[in-house]
Amino acid sequence: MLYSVFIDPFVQMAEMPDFLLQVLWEGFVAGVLYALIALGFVLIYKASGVFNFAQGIMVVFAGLTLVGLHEKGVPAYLALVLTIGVMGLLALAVERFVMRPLVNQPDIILLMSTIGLTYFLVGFGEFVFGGEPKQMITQELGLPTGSSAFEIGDGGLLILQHIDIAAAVIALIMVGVLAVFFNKTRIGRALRAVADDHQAALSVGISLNQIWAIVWFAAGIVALTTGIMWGARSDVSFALEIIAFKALPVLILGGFTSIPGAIVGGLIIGVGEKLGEIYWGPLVGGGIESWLAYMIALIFLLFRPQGLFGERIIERV
Amino acid sequence: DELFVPLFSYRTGPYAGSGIPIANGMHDYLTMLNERDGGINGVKLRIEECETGYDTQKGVECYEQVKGAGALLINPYSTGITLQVIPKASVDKIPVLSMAYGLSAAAIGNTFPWVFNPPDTYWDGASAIITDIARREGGAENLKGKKIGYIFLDAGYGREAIPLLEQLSETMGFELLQYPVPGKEMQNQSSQWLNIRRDRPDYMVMWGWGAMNPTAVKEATKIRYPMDKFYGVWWSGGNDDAAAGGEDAKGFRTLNFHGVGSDYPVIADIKKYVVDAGKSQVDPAKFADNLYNRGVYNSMLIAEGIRKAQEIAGKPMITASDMRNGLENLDVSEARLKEIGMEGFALPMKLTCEDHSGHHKVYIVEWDGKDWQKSGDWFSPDVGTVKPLLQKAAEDYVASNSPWPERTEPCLNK
Amino acid sequence: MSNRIKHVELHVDDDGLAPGDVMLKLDNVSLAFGGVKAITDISFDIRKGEIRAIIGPNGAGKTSMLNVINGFYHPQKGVITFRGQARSRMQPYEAAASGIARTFQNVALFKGMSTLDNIMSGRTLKMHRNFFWQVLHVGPARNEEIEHRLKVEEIIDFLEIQHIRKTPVGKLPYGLQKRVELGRALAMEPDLLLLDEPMAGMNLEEKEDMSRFILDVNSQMGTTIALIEHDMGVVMDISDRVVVLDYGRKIGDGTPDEVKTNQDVIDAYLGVSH
Amino acid sequence: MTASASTEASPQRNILAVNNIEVIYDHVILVLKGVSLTVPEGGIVALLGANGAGKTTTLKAISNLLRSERGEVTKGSIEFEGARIEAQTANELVRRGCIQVMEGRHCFGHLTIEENLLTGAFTRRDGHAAIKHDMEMVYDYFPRLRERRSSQAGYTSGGEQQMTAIGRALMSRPKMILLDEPSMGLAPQLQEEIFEIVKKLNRQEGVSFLLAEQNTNIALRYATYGYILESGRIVMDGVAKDLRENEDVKEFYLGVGGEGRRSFKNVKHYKRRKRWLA
Amino acid sequence: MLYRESGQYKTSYIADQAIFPIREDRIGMGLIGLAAVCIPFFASDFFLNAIMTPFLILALAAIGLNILTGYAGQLSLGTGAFMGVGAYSCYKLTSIFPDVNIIVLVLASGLFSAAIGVVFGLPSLRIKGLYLAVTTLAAQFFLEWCFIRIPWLYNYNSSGAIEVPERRGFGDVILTGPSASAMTQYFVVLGIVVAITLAVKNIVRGRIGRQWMMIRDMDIAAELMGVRPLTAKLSAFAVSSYLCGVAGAMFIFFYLGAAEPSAFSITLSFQVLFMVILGGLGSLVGSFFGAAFIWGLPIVLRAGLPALGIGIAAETVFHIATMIVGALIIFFLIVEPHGLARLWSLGKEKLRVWPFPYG
Ligand SMILES: Nc1ncnc2c1ncn2[C@@H]1O[C@H](COP(=O)(O)OP(=O)(O)OP(=O)(O)O)[C@@H](O)[C@H]1O
Ligand SMILES: Nc1ncnc2c1ncn2[C@@H]1O[C@H](COP(=O)(O)OP(=O)(O)OP(=O)(O)O)[C@@H](O)[C@H]1O
Ligand SMILES: [Mg+2]
Ligand SMILES: [Mg+2]
Repeated sequence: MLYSVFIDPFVQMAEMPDFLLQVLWEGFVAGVLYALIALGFVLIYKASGVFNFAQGIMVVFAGLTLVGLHEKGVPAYLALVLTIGVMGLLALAVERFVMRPLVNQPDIILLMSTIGLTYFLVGFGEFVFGGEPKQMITQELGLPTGSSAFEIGDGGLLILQHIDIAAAVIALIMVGVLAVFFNKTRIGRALRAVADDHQAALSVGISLNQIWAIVWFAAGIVALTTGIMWGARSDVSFALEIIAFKALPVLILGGFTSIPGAIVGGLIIGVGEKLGEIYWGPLVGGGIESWLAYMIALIFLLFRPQGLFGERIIERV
Repeated sequence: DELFVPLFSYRTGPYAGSGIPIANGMHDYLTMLNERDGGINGVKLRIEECETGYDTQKGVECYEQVKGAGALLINPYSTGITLQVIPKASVDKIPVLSMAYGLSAAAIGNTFPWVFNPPDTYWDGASAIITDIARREGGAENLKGKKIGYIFLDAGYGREAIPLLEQLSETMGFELLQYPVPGKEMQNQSSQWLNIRRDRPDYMVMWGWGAMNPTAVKEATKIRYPMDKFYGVWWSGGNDDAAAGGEDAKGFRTLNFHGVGSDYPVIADIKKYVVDAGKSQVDPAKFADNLYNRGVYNSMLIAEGIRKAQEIAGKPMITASDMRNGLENLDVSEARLKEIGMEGFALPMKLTCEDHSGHHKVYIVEWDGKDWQKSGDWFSPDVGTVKPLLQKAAEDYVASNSPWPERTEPCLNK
Repeated sequence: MSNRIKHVELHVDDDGLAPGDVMLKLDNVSLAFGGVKAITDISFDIRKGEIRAIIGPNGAGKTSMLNVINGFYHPQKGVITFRGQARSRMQPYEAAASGIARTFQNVALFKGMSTLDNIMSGRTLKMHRNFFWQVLHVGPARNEEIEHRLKVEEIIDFLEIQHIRKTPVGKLPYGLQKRVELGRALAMEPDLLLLDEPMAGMNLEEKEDMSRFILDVNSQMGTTIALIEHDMGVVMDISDRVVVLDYGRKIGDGTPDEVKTNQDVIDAYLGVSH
Repeated sequence: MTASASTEASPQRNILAVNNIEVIYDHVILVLKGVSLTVPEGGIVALLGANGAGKTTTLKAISNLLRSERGEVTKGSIEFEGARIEAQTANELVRRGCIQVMEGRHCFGHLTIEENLLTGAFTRRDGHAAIKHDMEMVYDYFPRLRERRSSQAGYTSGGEQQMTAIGRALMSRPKMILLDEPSMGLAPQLQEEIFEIVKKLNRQEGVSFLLAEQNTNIALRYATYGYILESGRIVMDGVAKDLRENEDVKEFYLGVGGEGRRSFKNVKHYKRRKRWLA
Repeated sequence: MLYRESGQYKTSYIADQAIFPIREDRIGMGLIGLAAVCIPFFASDFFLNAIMTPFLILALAAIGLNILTGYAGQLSLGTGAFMGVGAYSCYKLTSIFPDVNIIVLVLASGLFSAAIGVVFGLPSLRIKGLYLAVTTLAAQFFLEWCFIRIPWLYNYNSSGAIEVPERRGFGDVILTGPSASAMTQYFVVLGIVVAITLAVKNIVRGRIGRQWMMIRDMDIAAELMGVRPLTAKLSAFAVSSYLCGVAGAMFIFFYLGAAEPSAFSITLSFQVLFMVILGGLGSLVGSFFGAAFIWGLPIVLRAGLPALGIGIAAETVFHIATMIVGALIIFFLIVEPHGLARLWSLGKEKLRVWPFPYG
């Protein structure tokens, strides 16, 4: 028993190093994609203290819009531009009709409003584009397809999908740009202020309307990127929305307010759950991936209740 | 007056990808009958879809809704919903037609007088796939020591085939490896396929649905699994499912029990009376693809059931319990197929009081990179193995659901 | 609403201390947060029955001192003796159980509850009926509720806040919130009551009212009071002894008059002598 | 309305004019029942009144923060520099030069003191150097803040937070400041200092002030004009000097009856009634 | 003045603490009670089966979650799984004790989910707010996994689903199983829900409820006033999970009749959460409003929309219903963030000052 838990998995790892590498790579890629979803959450949370439940559906919505437009005959790049436009409009609408009237309300109310938004977008998206899964227009967008295989040791094989490499690169660039933007600029500080206290932020002249429009737009762009990358792996369909839950442990691990946290959290979860599922999962019948991420996050939390990079929860009287 | 035929369908949610073509096919065939023949024997059909989203809870709701409205039969289109409504329908006396899905044991007509699962049960499907594998290996004895992987949607549907596969693995001596895919992880199967890569099964069998199928096909091509050793049950045979893998998915094969393509008079009629008349929701590019045709086949069973019921009842307006008689006495002959424009589209089929499924012949279609192609001939599942197991499963069902009502419905085709 | 309770009942102590005995004693207590030394090496005591004021400039460590006393902060160094017993790391609820109640500088009322419920919440420690009686809400549980409700009504009458009994406290103006908070602390019938700037944000009249309440509590219920306040008029008038902090250190301790003339205190805090 | 009558006569230009506003919370709770007041350009006006009189509500109505509390101005008008502002957003008002220091500090808990101050300069466009200069100025006013500049505001003491809130408002270089209980929680010498700062900004830079303050004594010493608010109505207004002389104000707000300062020790045990309500 | 408190003096604290201190409220409740009893005699089976019964059951689950989230301030996304624990326990209990009255078993099954709730509530001592949500999500997904992976739970059925057996009680009335009548099931559910709601009302207005609210509103202050976070939080988890468990058991036994693990998925958790928030955090009536809205509205829309525009496709109805529900959620939050319950009491407030616009 102890052997199969503590030793055997490592023996297996050592026996097939190429496979271990492949597992790590798959975990890495999954982690990057989780991180992308989490990033969208972080942006909005940072800027308003709102946990944006709709981020997952925004991913689907953005992807569907892109593919849907293309299906209607719009050239790929033009469709991309138009989709960005649509996400901009969505940001404006959300700011105007959801966030603005709910200024200064408790977090949970804002959370609820984004759930309402989710319903609306699901209905609207399916109404316009139908419910069929659509294939991502990977090639048309000039994204790499295909894969490369590397020989490792004798007979070992590591297969890397080009699209996965592209996803990792794009995600890292995105995280970098956003991290700089939000930490080093005036807007960045204003965002954190807004998240702390809406009313005080208003009172010092921070324009919530403008800020929220900006971050929702940024989150929309992140959603679009995520949609393209996930879509390339499977299909663009509403089933993707469910994967967005995986962003939760990622977020919590990284800390709700940290952009680098999203990527670190994503990688820990991505790699952790792959290793767990492949090497330990069989001990209990497999399928543990569905909860392992949450357990990993939970264990981290017991030691750091605010996540790895999150802001300390202030307790003072 | 009209005959109320509710169709449970799902054009929304994670399973819409498979649900939409099916719903279109079912809907369009029945509409065609209305348009072309003015219904069946002069009675128009009232076709109403109830959107379930493949969600059992909504399915129950749909059931309650149509039950009150005088439904002729229930057509749940989800194994989960079928399992839910079987006990209810048996009490409410509404026949359930679960065509090639649902509870395999429901084939035992004496236990489940109100449930029908023609032309084949899942166990027939599983046995057919193993039969084909055995054929390719040059005989059942060569399966000994082989590894067969089973990747399935971890829900009532995917698990339905496991008892049979386990049984076969025991008798035939192959090793069965199971790879469950949780419903909410359908689009994220990299772990399962990593495991498959490590275990290197000789054959893969898939029981997938909705977004699970295209993702699996893609993942299989990614790990460079030999696609011609990758089998799907009939429900993994959507055109979009295989197309996700594109050229790389060439060789992927699934079971089938009806024609592919549009070269049949019945399909031409649907096009003429329904699609071209703007009465269908189908995307013209996807007209007559594999799952669409399956919907058509499903509706043919409904229509033929109604006809039979009318014949037995001796009047065109029938009730749900007449409908049960119709289905139980269903006998679609070669000649009848020809009459309804389905010659070559389907094989003749027949149900009896004892056997509500029929264990009919199936064949294999293979993906050529663009479309499904028939590969090989129609062949029979291993009925000798399947039947006794079904009998036992039905007994188990009765035992665990006691008091289960005795069959009181008379058997007319005796 | 009922006006049956005319008389505020006296709380009788049973800790065996006579008025004037040392009730709480701090010896060389130090507390630091990272680099910030909130309290450095402070010793002082609070005697039973007195009103003890703690004053000092902003950030001197006054609030931290109260936090140490009721167990919310744990000092790195020093000994705290309460009723003759040295206390090791004590959890806040244990402090509460041993008879220490307090109010807060930033009003810390239970925002979602009415005034009545807020004050009832002060009775938590005194209520014991178990879960099953509570579910039924008959007999003992109901009697208990009513018995404590009577007590709370006394306090409400005493603080003259009858009219806001059922108002959610979040909607009250600041001054009334402070008063409700005092009521909540009183409901605990504490032996030692810690008040953190109870009169901030009040106008003169309200401060007079508040002073009256504090004096009454002290004299009628015999409650020992430690009080932080920036209004020197109030402090000098109502307190028995004053301790002065600056930068976490004690710079003065004595009667109001002594403190008033202490040059260190004048330099660091008062600015001009009052 | 005595309030408007007396000010209309004055020849000075008003930077702020509140005309007969009514405020309702939650659609049902009427809090301000026709409040009018004016602040002349370069004036310091004090708004006095008991708990719950509606001072905070008045200030929030002016700075447009009511909406976020589910309150609304249902009647009357508010003008800043001659333009109607009721329909504007709070940040627009700050941009125009009117900023509020909110009651109860409202610091950004997770930001450091310095970052808090910088958010005050959010609307400014006059460059880094100018902002830096002003920050030094704030630190000179409140040396304590300089010591704690890199602490998270949420962990600082009440007084430190109050200083931060005031400093933050100063950072926006406003034309007018609405101060809600500025002296709350500050040590006595600092209270005096705050008002010195008010006076200095007023003299040197012509900043106008409207302050709601409980410490009537100080407030009336520094203010030029005062209004007294009771249960949502202005009950008295006048030049600060006159108010200080008023018998009622003396008794109820300044605590100096006929016989000099009363001791808190000997306060009477009965509720007195304010004469002007009679 | 159609509705007023004035003129109704309370002469004792007992009267003051009554659940409905105002006469108009008592009359209103009486009418609702009467309606609840009479409905089955007029309504169709569909209305009872698909709307009323699940509405009541989900309202109970919402009350359960409301205790945790609305009263004790601990956000939970694991309601679905806790309901599942109740359902599976009840299923096991019925097969172990086939002769015990099913209602007893339903009530007992809540104890199991209470125990599990306490275990998953332990981290709440250290983890707060949205962060706590992840612990409950862990519970949700872990338990869901158990429902699939532990065949003992569903008696090794090959389908992995549980089927409700037929059980009789109260003489020979069929209570569960496919042959039970809609009316019987409705009345059983109504009885259980009303009884439990009253018990919960008693808890929340007493000491225990106040402790929960203290922890919710300001945990530090609560602790400084003598509330032990451990007991307060865990008791909230226990009571909350108990109610969810009972609701889960009823959901299967009196409504669905059979269930696969996916019946207790995260979707259900969210659905219940919507009910709580939309109805009003910390309000028991609110839970009923919320449940009626979230459960009833889509069904009514789906049934009603086709009647308006003839010939809308089923899925279009579905899409439009989804959109409307989403938009209405946002709309109601904007009108009144504190939920329908608050809207209700504001409405009463308006009536009180009527005919004046405000008082
Ligand atoms: N939890 C903490 N973490 C970090 N620093 C703290 C903490 N608590 C207090 N401090 C610091 O300790 C010092 C003393 O704070 P304290 O609140 O005790 O002051 P105070 O005397 O009450 O001041 P005031 O009169 O302004 O309320 C302050 O500089 C404060 O910033
Ligand atoms: N958000 C709110 N909802 C409902 N009523 C409110 C709200 N805020 C304040 N009130 C009510 O408005 C009245 C005026 O309150 P306000 O805060 O303006 O008084 P104030 O004069 O500033 O008092 P203080 O000196 O105590 O700060 C009070 O009776 C209060 O109960
Ligand atoms: Mg302090
Ligand atoms: Mg105020």
